[in-house]
Amino acid sequence: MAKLILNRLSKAFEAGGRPAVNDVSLEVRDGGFLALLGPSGCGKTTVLRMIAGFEQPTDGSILLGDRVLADASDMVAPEHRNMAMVFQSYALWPHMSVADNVGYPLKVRGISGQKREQKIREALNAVRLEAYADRRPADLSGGQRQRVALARCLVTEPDVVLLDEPLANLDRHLRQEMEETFREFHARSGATMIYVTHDQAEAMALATDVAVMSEGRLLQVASPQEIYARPEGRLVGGLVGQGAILKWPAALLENRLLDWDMLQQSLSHTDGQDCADILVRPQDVEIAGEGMAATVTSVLFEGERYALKLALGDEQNLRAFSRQPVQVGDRVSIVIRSAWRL
Amino acid sequence: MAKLILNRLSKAFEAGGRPAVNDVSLEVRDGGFLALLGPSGCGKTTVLRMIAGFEQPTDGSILLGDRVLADASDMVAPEHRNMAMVFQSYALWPHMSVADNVGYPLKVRGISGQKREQKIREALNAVRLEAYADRRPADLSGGQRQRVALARCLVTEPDVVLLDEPLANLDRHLRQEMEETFREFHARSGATMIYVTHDQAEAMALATDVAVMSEGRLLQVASPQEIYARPEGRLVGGLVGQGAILKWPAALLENRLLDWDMLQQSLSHTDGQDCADILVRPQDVEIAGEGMAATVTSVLFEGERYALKLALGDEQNLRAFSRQPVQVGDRVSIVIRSAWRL
Amino acid sequence: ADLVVYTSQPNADAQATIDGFKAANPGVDVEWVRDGTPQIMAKLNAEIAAGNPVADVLLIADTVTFERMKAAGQLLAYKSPEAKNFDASLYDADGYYYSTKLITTGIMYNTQAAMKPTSWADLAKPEAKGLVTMPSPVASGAALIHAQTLAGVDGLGWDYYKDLKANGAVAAGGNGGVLKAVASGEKAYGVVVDYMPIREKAKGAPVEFVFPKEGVSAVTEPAAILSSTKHQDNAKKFIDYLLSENGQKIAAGLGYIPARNGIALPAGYPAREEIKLLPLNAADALKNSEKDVKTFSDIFGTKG
Amino acid sequence: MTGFSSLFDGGARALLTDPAVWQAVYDTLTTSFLGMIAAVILGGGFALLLTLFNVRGKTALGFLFMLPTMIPPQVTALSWIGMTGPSSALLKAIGLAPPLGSPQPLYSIGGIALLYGVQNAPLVFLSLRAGLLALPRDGVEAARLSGASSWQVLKDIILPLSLPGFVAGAAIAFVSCVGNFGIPAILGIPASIYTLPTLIYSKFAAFGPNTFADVSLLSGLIAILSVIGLTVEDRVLRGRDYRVIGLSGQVAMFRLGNWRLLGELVLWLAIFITLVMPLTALIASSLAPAYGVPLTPATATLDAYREVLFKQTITRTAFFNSVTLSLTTAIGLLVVTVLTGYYLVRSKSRVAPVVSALAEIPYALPGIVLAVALILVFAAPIPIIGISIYGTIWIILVAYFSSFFAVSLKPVVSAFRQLDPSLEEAARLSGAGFGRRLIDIVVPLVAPAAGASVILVFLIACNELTVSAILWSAGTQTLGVAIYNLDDSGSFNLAAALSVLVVIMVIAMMLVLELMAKRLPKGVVPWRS
Ligand SMILES: Nc1ncnc2c1ncn2[C@@H]1O[C@H](COP(=O)(O)OP(=O)(O)OP(=O)(O)O)[C@@H](O)[C@H]1O
Ligand SMILES: Nc1ncnc2c1ncn2[C@@H]1O[C@H](COP(=O)(O)OP(=O)(O)OP(=O)(O)O)[C@@H](O)[C@H]1O
Ligand SMILES: [Fe+3]
Ligand SMILES: [Mg+2]
Ligand SMILES: [Mg+2]
Repeated sequence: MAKLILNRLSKAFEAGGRPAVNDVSLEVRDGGFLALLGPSGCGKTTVLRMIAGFEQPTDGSILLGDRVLADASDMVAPEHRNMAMVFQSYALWPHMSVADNVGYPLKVRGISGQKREQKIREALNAVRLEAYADRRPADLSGGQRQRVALARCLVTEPDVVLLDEPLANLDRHLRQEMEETFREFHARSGATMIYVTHDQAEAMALATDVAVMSEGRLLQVASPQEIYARPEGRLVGGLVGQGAILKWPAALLENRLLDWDMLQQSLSHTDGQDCADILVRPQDVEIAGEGMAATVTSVLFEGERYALKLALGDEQNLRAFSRQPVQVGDRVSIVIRSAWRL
Repeated sequence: MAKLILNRLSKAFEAGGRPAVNDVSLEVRDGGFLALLGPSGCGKTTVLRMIAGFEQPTDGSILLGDRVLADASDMVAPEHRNMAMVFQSYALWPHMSVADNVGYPLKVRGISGQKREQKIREALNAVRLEAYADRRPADLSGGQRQRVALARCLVTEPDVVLLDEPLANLDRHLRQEMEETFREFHARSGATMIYVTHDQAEAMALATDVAVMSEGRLLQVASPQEIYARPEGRLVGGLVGQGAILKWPAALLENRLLDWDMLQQSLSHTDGQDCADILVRPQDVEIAGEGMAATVTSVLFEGERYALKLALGDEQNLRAFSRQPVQVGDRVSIVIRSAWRL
Repeated sequence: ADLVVYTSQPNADAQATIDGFKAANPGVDVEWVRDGTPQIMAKLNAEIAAGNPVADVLLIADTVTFERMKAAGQLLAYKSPEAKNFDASLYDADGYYYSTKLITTGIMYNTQAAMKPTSWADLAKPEAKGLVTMPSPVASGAALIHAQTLAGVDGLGWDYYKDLKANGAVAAGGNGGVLKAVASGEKAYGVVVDYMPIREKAKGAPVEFVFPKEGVSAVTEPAAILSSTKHQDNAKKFIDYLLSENGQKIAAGLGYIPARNGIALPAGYPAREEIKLLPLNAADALKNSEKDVKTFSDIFGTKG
Repeated sequence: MTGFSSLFDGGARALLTDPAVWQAVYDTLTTSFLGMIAAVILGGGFALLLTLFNVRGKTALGFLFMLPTMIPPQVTALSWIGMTGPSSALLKAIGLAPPLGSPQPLYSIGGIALLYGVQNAPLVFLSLRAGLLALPRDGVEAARLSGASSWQVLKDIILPLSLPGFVAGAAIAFVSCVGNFGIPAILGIPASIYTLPTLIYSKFAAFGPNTFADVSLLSGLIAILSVIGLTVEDRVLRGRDYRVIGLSGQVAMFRLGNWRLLGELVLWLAIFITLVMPLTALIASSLAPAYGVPLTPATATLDAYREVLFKQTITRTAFFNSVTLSLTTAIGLLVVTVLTGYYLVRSKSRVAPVVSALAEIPYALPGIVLAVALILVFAAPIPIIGISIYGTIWIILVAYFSSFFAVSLKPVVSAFRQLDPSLEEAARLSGAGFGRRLIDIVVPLVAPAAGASVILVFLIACNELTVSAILWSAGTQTLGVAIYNLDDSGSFNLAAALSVLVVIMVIAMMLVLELMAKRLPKGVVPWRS
């Protein structure tokens, strides 16, 4: 197998319209696991569809190794790409039973009999649907359908696996199991995987690389740790993690990674001029005896803890966690343990 | 408006088959906001569909106030129930534009002209789709479709709003905005809301009551705080929060809420007999200098922190968080700050 | 096949004719195609236009068509030895076609009808108002000949048709339709070819057929050989057979008036001498046929 | 079709200034349009009630509803005339029979349209039903929850979404009304109402030097009419999206409540009028010794059956020919139409609409014209291979293929329009090439439409008259020809007996299909729910 390369890829659905994907260049190394993050409608599915061969790029090209899969004029048919995909809409075949849906890619590859049965069973086992092999997709629950789509995707040995929000309709436990399955599959098959998700924790936990898109453009590609710790620009900073972005006097902010001392110093040197954007993640906001004053504007119970919204004196907002219940309107003192200059 | 009562509700899709919903009794108070949690395939959608009037219960009844909406023999037609629903599959009408999809419930109610335009615009604003009013659903991204479904659901003033995983395909930011929208809508309209989700944080943050189902049965209904803090039984304990369930010597466990002292004492009184199930949530597991020995068996980066799986000496598993990177295979000492006897 | 016959005889009759021929000429493999005259002609003309007519022998309703074909050089002249037994008016002097039987057109009525018509004029009487139906010349060869014949009779003529129209008569479809309309009682009186009501009456249908006192028109269902035939010998044998005593007896047996002299008429018919045939000039009829169809159509509001 | 160009020469001016021609165009349009409306009401009503509502006895109703197509149109027309005329046993029984010779109400534009409707209703039924089965259930449910009454759901959601099927059905109905000969021949001519096909027929009857030119001109008019119809269809469907999003495969069911009994009554009444009445008339005439003889136990006879079954060798030939021809056409065309339909819907080429319009024209042309054109093309041996198919069964097959292409194509195209493209994409990514995909995914997904297409073509071809009437020769008679010839030559009872046998055969074949239903893809067998 080989590297998957997107080379200045663009796609506009209407000629002259705003492109859904705009000049995206990206390399996914052989056997890499790329998570694609971005707000709804930013072009993630469109990228996957171009990789799979369902949409022709209006510009740029897609390469697998040195084989050109698609460019604006030509395209390898999807059936010759040896890829697999979980569709956002599942795309199950209503006229086939669950087992037949899952077994279809095998059937097409001429695998039959015992071996096929075996593989289907394994795939259904992996998604916990052994008992549903003979059902029709229409008689399944939403999550069960999604799992059938998963099983179908993982039943063969594709070079590239495209996953479009494959776990969106599963509960947390299944999700964790499925993540485990992906990880195993990835390790075993060595396939290149591209994973679209809205769940950042999922993306971070699974991927070797994370790519962040917005409005059709690629903003940053990096390892999960890197992108979390060192996001580039407001957009990525705002997208990754639940951080709040504050305007902060820039005078003394020399480092990018800032601690409370630096922040405080900078604050005291306000000369009203330059402001920098700093990203403050809620887990770095500590409600402490001393520190800055803030007012609690909303409190949401999240089970493990309460998620707070805090208003600073200058109308800026901040998020924080608290394990103890707090009341809206409470005035608290906070310390920002760590922040990142964008 | 009035209380929504499910009275020993059952539904079997095949006569004699395993019921998808089994003897569920539940009251949702007028203007309540109930979150329905449960693993994939446990019957959540089926409950919603019965409330909406798409499926006839095989047993039991559904009442809104003293009006019987459905029982095994009779049924009020969905169009006479004044409810609204976001379908798991969105159920958009492909032949209508986004605006027409959203405006249809208004049209049916005979609202037209200026007022309708106005309402459609507001609803589309709320889901951030103003710019897409004239598109066809087929030309939207997955998350955009889901938002159209949301807008359509909230455009009228229904008595009961049924939401079937309405935010599954949205990114975190939109999700938070939408949650906000739900909260406002709920406060403003006073509608009774039933919300199916897999995201517990979402459920906890939004709902006044949480109901947990498993395999068609209702396990527990309580306020979010209550159900998080005091889950009943292994099933609910396992479902709510990411806790691990441990077998622990029961000798000295008198309270249900346990702290480290009690746990330790109990441990030292092992007489090999009685064991109790205790629920330990990861945030209550502290990696400390002293405490029990454990081995790290897996580490997942989640952005904010690392999620660890720990193996105790006796083959039991535990989850914990760590803000610092840890290596698989590390041996650590842990303290369980708090646990709950199931 | 050794011989292909296109005919507009009814199925059973055509089958009987062919069977008789085969019995007389064993070993000749005959194929035959049966359809209404217009369809047969459409088919044949298309074949001719395409340069490959399949038929060898044509056996269809009227001389007029054959006159036209003769003029177009589509027929083969053949002097049959059997011709001497036929009235000279019943075959073409040059041997291009031979009449095989007489099919007269007269009046049928439903036995429930109040008036029993005896003459063509009766159909224009008030008693028959709205109760008369007749075939249209555009759908039936016999009907055209009939109209042209009556048009030439003193005291009838086209005025007679105008009277009929004024009396609410309709002209539509072929003879089969007229038979059904009268037998079912939808109409009381019909202008129709003889053998149909006579046969149906024999089977018990509530109908009667009369030969009006002014006389009847007749078509003669001639047979002819196509000039393009590839089976000349067999075709000639077929013509001979049709005209032979044997062949004519079979026609009589089927309920038709045989054309050959000296053969007894089938049951249900009056003696041959009592049937008064109205005269018709075939050449004129051919020349005027399109004009006459138009005249008829204008009167009855039929198109074509 | 190359033969047609040769047909166009001269005489056009004379014909086009003939008011009779324009009157015929007008009458063709009005009867066809009204006939289409009637077919849509009848067939559409059945399709809606049987697929979406909880009426009982759906299988039986669906089964019986298919049968009227199998009764030759002339028979239907005659039995209706009989039923409403002076000799009507029914009317006599209730003392309402009109007196001898009273005007027949069916001899009118309305009568023709009514029978067109009855004859073509199953076309609409099958086509619409396939569309309805592709509807996603949740779309309907969402509308109901929005507060829409059943009527509003029907109007706003179901009909627009199944519009391709609906319009396809209406279009076939319209086009087949335009090209119908049997009904206006029997009902129109007595009232001096001429449609283009009957006009053409009469041109052939008075065969003259100008006939071919005239006929081709009239055929051109028919082609124009049907192309206009198709353009309207295209307009209606253009620019809309019918692709079902998400999972279809379950049909939403409406409850009729108190209306159910009424609905069922109406359905059975319709079956009674469209099937039982003409069929009874048919059986009665097959048992009667002669036309017009009152049928009593004493006069009833099975002679006609004896004659048809044992004496007439043509019967067996005709059955064999028609069944093989119809099956070959229906199944062969399915292969062609699936490919064409796929191309038409998926291709963005501008040629596509042209292809679809071309496909439609042969169906609208009266059989006689098509047949003559084929003779002109095929009477001489085919150039390169040197074989002549004229006079063989193959030319009829060719004629059937071109004539029924549209019937077969329409339902399939409309089903393709509704298909969620991602289903096929998923198959492609599974590695399935075009043929594979077609067989495994696409065809099963459009199964109801494919089934409708096969059954429609079979039913129509089995009874086909005008094309084979000109093209048949010895040994290649078809059932339609056999029945027509028997009828035309005055052997009404034989014709009726043969028709009854055909209906019995069709019922038998439908029963076989019913037995095989479990092994066929869901929705193929149209009367099963
Ligand atoms: N039409 C049907 N026929 C038969 N079984 C069905 C049908 N619909 C759902 N089921 C079964 O009923 C059970 C409950 O389904 P339901 O859709 O209510 O689950 P759910 O809780 O909504 O799950 P999910 O979270 O995956 O959407 C499932 O096991 C499903 O397979
Ligand atoms: N067929 C189409 N025609 C026109 N525009 C389209 C079409 N499909 C998608 N778009 C637009 O292109 C943009 C990108 O869509 P895409 O489906 O790639 O988004 P996405 O990142 O997958 O979003 P989501 O997370 O909501 O699924 C969206 O604004 C969408 O409205
Ligand atoms: Fe004739
Ligand atoms: Mg997407
Ligand atoms: Mg569900």
